[in-house]
Amino acid sequence: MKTPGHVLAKRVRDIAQSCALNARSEALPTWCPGCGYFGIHQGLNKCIDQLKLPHHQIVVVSGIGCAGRYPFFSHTYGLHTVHGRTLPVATGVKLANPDLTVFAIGGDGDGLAIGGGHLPHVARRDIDVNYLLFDNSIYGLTKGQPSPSSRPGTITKASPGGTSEKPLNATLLALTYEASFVARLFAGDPNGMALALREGVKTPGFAFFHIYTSCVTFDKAFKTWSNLKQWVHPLPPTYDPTNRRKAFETVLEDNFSTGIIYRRAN
Amino acid sequence: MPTVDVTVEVCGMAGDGTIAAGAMINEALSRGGFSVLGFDSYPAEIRGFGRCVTRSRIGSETIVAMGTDTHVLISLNETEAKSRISFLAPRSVVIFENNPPTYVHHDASFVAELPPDKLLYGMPLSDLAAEAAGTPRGRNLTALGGFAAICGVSPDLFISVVESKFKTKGEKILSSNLKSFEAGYTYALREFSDKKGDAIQFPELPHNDRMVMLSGNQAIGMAALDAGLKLYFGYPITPATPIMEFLASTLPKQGGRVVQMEDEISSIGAVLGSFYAGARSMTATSGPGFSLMTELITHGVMAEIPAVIIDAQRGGPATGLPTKTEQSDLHAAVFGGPGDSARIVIAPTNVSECYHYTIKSFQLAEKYQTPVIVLTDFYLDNRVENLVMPLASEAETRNANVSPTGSEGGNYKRYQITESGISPRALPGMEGYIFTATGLEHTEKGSPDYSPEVHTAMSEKRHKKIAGALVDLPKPEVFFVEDRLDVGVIGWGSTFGSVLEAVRAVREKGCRVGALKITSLSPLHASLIQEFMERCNKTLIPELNYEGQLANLIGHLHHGSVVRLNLVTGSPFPPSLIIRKIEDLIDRGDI
Amino acid sequence: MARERCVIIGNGPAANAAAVALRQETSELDIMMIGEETFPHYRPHLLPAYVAGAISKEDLFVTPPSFYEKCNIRIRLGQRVVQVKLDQRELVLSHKEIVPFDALIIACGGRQRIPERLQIFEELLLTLKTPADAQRWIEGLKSAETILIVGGDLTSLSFATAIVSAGKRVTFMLDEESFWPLPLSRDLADDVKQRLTRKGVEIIEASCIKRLTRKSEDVIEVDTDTGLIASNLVGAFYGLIPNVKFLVRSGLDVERGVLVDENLRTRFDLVYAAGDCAQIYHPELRDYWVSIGYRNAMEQGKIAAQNLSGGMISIAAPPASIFCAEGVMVNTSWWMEF
Amino acid sequence: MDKTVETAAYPHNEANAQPSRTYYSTHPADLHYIGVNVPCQNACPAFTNVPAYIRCLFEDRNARSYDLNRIANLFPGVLGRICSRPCETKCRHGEPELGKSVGICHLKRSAADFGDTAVAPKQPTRNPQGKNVCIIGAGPAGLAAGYDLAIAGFQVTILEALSEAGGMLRYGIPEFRLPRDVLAKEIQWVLDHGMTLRTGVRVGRDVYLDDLLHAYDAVLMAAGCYVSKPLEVQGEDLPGVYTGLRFVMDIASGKAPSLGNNVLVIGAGFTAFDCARLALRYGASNVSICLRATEHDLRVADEEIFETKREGIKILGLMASNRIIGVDRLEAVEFLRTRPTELLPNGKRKVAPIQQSEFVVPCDTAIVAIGQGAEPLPGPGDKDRRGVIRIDTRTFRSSVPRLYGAGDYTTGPTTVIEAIASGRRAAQRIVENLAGSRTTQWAVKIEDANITDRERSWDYIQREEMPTIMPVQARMVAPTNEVDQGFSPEQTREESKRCYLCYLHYEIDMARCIYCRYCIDVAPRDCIKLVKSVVLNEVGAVVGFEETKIWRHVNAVIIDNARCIRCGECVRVCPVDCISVSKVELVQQTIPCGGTNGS
Repeated sequence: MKTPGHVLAKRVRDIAQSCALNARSEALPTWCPGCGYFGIHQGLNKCIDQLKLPHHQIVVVSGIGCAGRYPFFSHTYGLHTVHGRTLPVATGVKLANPDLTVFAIGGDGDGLAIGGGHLPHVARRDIDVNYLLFDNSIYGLTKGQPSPSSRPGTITKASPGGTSEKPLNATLLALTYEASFVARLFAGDPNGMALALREGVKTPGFAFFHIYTSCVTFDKAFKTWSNLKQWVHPLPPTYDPTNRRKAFETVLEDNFSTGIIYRRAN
Repeated sequence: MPTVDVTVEVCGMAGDGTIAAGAMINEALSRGGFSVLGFDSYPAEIRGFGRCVTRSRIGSETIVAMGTDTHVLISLNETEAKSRISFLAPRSVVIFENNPPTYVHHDASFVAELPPDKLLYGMPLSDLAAEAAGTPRGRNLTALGGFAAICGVSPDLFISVVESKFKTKGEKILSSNLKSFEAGYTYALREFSDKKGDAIQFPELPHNDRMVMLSGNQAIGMAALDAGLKLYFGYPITPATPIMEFLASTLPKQGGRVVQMEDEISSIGAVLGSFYAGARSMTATSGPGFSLMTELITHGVMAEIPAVIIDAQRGGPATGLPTKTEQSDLHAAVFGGPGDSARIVIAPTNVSECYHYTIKSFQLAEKYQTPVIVLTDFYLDNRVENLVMPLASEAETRNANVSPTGSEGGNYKRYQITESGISPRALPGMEGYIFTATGLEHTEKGSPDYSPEVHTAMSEKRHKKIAGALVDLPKPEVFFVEDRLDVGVIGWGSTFGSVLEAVRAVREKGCRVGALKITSLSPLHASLIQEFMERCNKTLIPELNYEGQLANLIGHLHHGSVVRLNLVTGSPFPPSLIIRKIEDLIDRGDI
Repeated sequence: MARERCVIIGNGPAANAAAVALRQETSELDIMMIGEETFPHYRPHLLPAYVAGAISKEDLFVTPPSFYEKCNIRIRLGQRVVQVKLDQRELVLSHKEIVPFDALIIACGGRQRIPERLQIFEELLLTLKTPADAQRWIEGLKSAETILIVGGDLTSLSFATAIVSAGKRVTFMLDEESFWPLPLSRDLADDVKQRLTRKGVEIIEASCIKRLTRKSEDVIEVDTDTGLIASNLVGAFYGLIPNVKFLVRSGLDVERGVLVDENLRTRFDLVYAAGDCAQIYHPELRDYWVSIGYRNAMEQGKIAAQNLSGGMISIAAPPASIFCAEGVMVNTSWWMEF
Repeated sequence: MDKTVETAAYPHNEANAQPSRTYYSTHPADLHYIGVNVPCQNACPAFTNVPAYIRCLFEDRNARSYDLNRIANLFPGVLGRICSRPCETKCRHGEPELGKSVGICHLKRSAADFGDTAVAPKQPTRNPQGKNVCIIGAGPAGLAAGYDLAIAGFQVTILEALSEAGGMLRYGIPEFRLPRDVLAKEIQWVLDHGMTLRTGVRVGRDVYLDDLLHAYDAVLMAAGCYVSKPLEVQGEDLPGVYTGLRFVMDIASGKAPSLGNNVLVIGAGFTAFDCARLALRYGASNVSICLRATEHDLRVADEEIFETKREGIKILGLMASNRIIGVDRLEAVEFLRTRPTELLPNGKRKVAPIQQSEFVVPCDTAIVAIGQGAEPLPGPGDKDRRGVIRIDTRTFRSSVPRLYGAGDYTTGPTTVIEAIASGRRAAQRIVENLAGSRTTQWAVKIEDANITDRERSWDYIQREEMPTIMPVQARMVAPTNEVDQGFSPEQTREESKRCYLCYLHYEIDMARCIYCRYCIDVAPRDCIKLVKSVVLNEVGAVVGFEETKIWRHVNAVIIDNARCIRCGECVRVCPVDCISVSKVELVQQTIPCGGTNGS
């Protein structure tokens, strides 16, 4: 019920007391206001909170790009690496200390372009790393160039005539590479994201989270908030994520269904 | 007791058992109490066509280098052996197949080309082996039998080597090999009794079972094991692959894991990741792979994450000469990568140092929280030396992490600026020390900061830290200390053995020469090097590269006296060239 | 310990005199001047001569920018103070910057006054207070032949004579608001009339202006109770009023100007007002007066600075130059200067 | 074949599509919310729902706009001209960085000008109670009280001493500010609710209070303040010295005074300004208003000060009258200079006369308009030193049972809107006491609202100026000419756009918020905050926020409705649609017969 006054106050107080979001660092994120990454941040924080993971047992490994800044805003151990190398580094961290919960974080440029070669191998090795691919189809930190997931015809300063390349479908890739857990999520839905993240973290082996998000600064045409909100929709409740064949069908037919696409049946 | 210094070569085609034969010679003579240094060369195409040559230098006194001349050539393939003729010393022994399956035109005949002074020992190797063991595949052992008989090596040495080598492969194979060896030994003893005494004879020395033959790569692998390595990440590349292979078979036994990664970038990435998380890990590569690693190495520098990287140098640039030796990655190791990225680079000069410096590199990496690069080269990696089984002391393997003490509360500064530049490093899982390691310039607490003040202070911190590591790094070692030298020769890496041998030889002629061994290439003990150079009228720096990369590094320390001697033949530095150069310098009288 | 900061609001004669005097007193003080105009310190009384072309623009300016550097005085021009928070001892500038101060001298001067009844015609009227105003006059005079001057302060007198000598036809309308803040007495009117006529200015009398209308691109018609007057330009010279609106809710006593005592102190510690914006209560007069004019302002600026530095100097009140206007005594040095 | 794009909207969008709901709350925290966040409505003594009526004007629902006004203040046409506008000083648009307050009062007049004023009187909310109430005084307080009592089912009789109803509205406010037809119409509407008005009946002369107390179940004193305060200086009774009230009432009754050229008005209130402007209209040529403090301390609206000056009246400050000089007739006034001293918490400036600073201002007429007091009455009850019955301003009761008081009579001179509010509140107390239960209560009505259609550019519209008769000389042609001409429909629409509609409440749903700060980025001012905790007062209302710049301490992103200018930018950019808008209004709820008697 929306009421001002005491009801509002009570709600704020409840949130303050729940300390729900302690997995944040002290520094205010430097992402542009409105950035979808905030939603992912919120989702991951909720997941950490709900799973009651001790913060010092978490390592967030990130690459370069706006997503690379993630560890600075997270009250966890962080390792901000070089461009594209998130997964190998995360592999090292996880193998070195299997007690740690490792999140690898990178954007679509980091994970599909320069670092695209690592994805199949980490999936193949089935390292128990949780990889969050922030897919906004644009290079944000370098001020707006097309990325491997940009749709054809993307016009940027680096592609004034529009791109001609086909976009990569990260979910499909992960599915093809036989990741143990594949989810497709939406940055605007932190609660749904937290749910899927929880499941992914609990699943042993490589978990891949393909997260649609928006760059409010450099993408005014494609993955805008309003478009994403229109496009994105949850998988039907009857969907069986353990059926890999069905998962392929779903992903091939529908680019925007969200939820747990595939999980290896135990 | 007569001294002996003999170089034995086995030459054959891939598949002839050449390498195995060479290894057995090394092992046998090592057990026989000799100092052995072996070095093989083989083609990049592992099972394809191509020449294999093993060289073993065997001496009654310590061998520090591979010589130029060959005294005994055991040919398992005459077409290939032709190329070795020019290396043969006067009156050297040539053992060869004298009943090959096909006829050879004289244009192509090995024997036809042998100079007349050579002592020829033709043997029907294939026939002997087939007769003794039912298969000609043991003909390399038959040849070894011949070698033992001709050069007066006790067959028991070879028999014990064969036994230890083949005992795991079953009685049948062992006896087949022993029979092949014995057939050759008996044949030679019988057939060449009339020439007895012509050939070089090995004296009988006290046997030494404590000695083992180790290659540089094996030493590195063993060092890593002894250092408590937990994870190895690598990508196949000549000449570093043997390290991975060695560890793949040994590391799991002590609870570790070898992961063959998808490339060198991921290898170093994973190494940084596991060091970040507190586990000792390592990768080994060669020039092409090393160049891929440079970005992440500098990330280790910036983020102050330890790492141990073996760069086994080979001929370059690019793919270059994958199976040839060269010392041309020095600049890349010391300087390679973006920015002012000071790091520690050490280069062992022999197999023993390979072991000890690799172990040391883990401590250095941990203590100074920076990548440590161990520079070896094809020659050092693959050469075998006999040495007492190295054993690391407890002090050498001790964990050198500088951990934060006490509870800093929420105020832990991962990159705290300290007197030494070393900041206490927390590991994930430690409560109360959460931080983010980053390759961005950062404040003491690790937040990104590009301000001039911070970058200046942090650059200074990192460089000060590396400079401070000098105290823990092996000092340059002076050989033949004298107040004044006509020529001082400075060597590094695998070349230093050649330097030492050359200096030793020239000194025997009464010249005032000395040698300096540099093993710490970054940071440099500049004052010690300078002091040495000042005592020399001329400083000679022989290196296996074109540019004179060490000379570039230290040349400025003493103007005007540095003479470079560069060689890019892909082979180890022959001491003879150095001797000639020293003598030239002295003869020219401009000293 | 941080150096004490003195902020001077204004960049006119009082402000500049105060800054210089302060600097002479001590080098241990950070002095910052904040002026709303973008012009460096100039002589407003020379503006008529400048408009008439008698002097060059450079002659208007008193001090070069290097002067402030030399004196270690920080000068900020084109920046407006919108609020003074005396409790926090902070100023708020229009761009929302907060400037702390330990001591404050308010010397923000006056601005051209337009009577309330003429304010809706403001865009048809030219004034002459700043070099920017002067520039508008110079532009206008290029094509104008006839100029009507309404109101009438001392600037207008020198201005009228200056442009007459530049060959323009000048009509001077004396109305009831003329010579504000002085009441237009018969004697004063006659005196002015005589002086102006002698110099070639035509005088008309009317009690008030009803309306101004732009008839064409260059003709403005003035509807007065005694008839219509058409002219190319209309200049409004109704004197200056202290520029103190921004201080009204600050806690300072503000009436016409900032109320200060004879030492130029306000009721707040280390806060002074000087120059055209100060309304001084003088115990000898037992009354308030505001002071208008370049020399007075300089004098007051200096005194404020000296008192701020520990002095106890009272402002002298030369009775001869004090007039009563709308219940306030006015001390005009410019009247003497004319 | 491409099914992907046409799929259903993401579920959280449905949050805004929920059916509209309405809640009423009487929780003190919610009432506090109104106080802080709808400053105009809260500032209005009668709690006029300002945003709502301005919004109606924008939507061209003028009749509703008028009605919304009349519900609260009964006299929109009157107040739209002469209200003291406490709302405008609180209007958020008038905060320093935001420009000028909305012309709330002018818009009220527009509601009266364009709305349908001929609304039928309301029916009583209860059956006749069989009880009667007598109200003494047909001024704003008396009429307002009568209205509420009549609605509540009482028999109401109003006694008026003067010849017509309206009190100060008719006799104290000059016609050039308030045309008599407007006044008459609105008074008539109130009277049409079934009251008996008896004019020319003065209590204490024609009837006696004791008798009234016998005849009626309750008596309400709403006789206003008609006794002028004296200056208490020498010479005050000389011919040529008027009291402000006398002067104004004389003119209102058609007696034109002779003034001479030079008139001094002594006083600082509305009456002083009315007197000065009337003096100018009745022949004076040189009129000055003399203030003890300064122009800046005046409580009179800036617009009125400006109009006054524009008409040529001088405003002189820092002078206190010391003596009135003249032999048979006033010749001059002697003043002392004053010095401002402390600033009182209520914003008034205290001044102290400076001894021996006398100066003399010659004049032909002096009008002393420094205030009025209530008239002493013979009769029972506790009285003050002047003989005026004491009334508790909270309970509206006197020491005499069934004798109540309201309006200026109880408080001293205030404003029309305060008198109306006072009358209505007193009526509620009477109803409560006579009927045993309240008929109405104030409640906060909260309902879902659609996003505002306000455009950000509207925030930059300049305040519309009230068109007046120009040139100034034309105003003087007939002294009764209304100076303010009223807004045109276009001006009304433009000005109505300026209202921020503070009755809209913007709230971020923290459960869905992703803390992306987009809203903060587009916010026009620091109205959205990163908050660690909220500060609550004893009733649980939000009274402050503990802001933080430390990310892990940011528990919520909160819209500070007290800073919010309702521009809607945050709602438009919110990526996850977690900002909702609800409409929050203070409304008077009718309690059905036998309803709750709670708070």
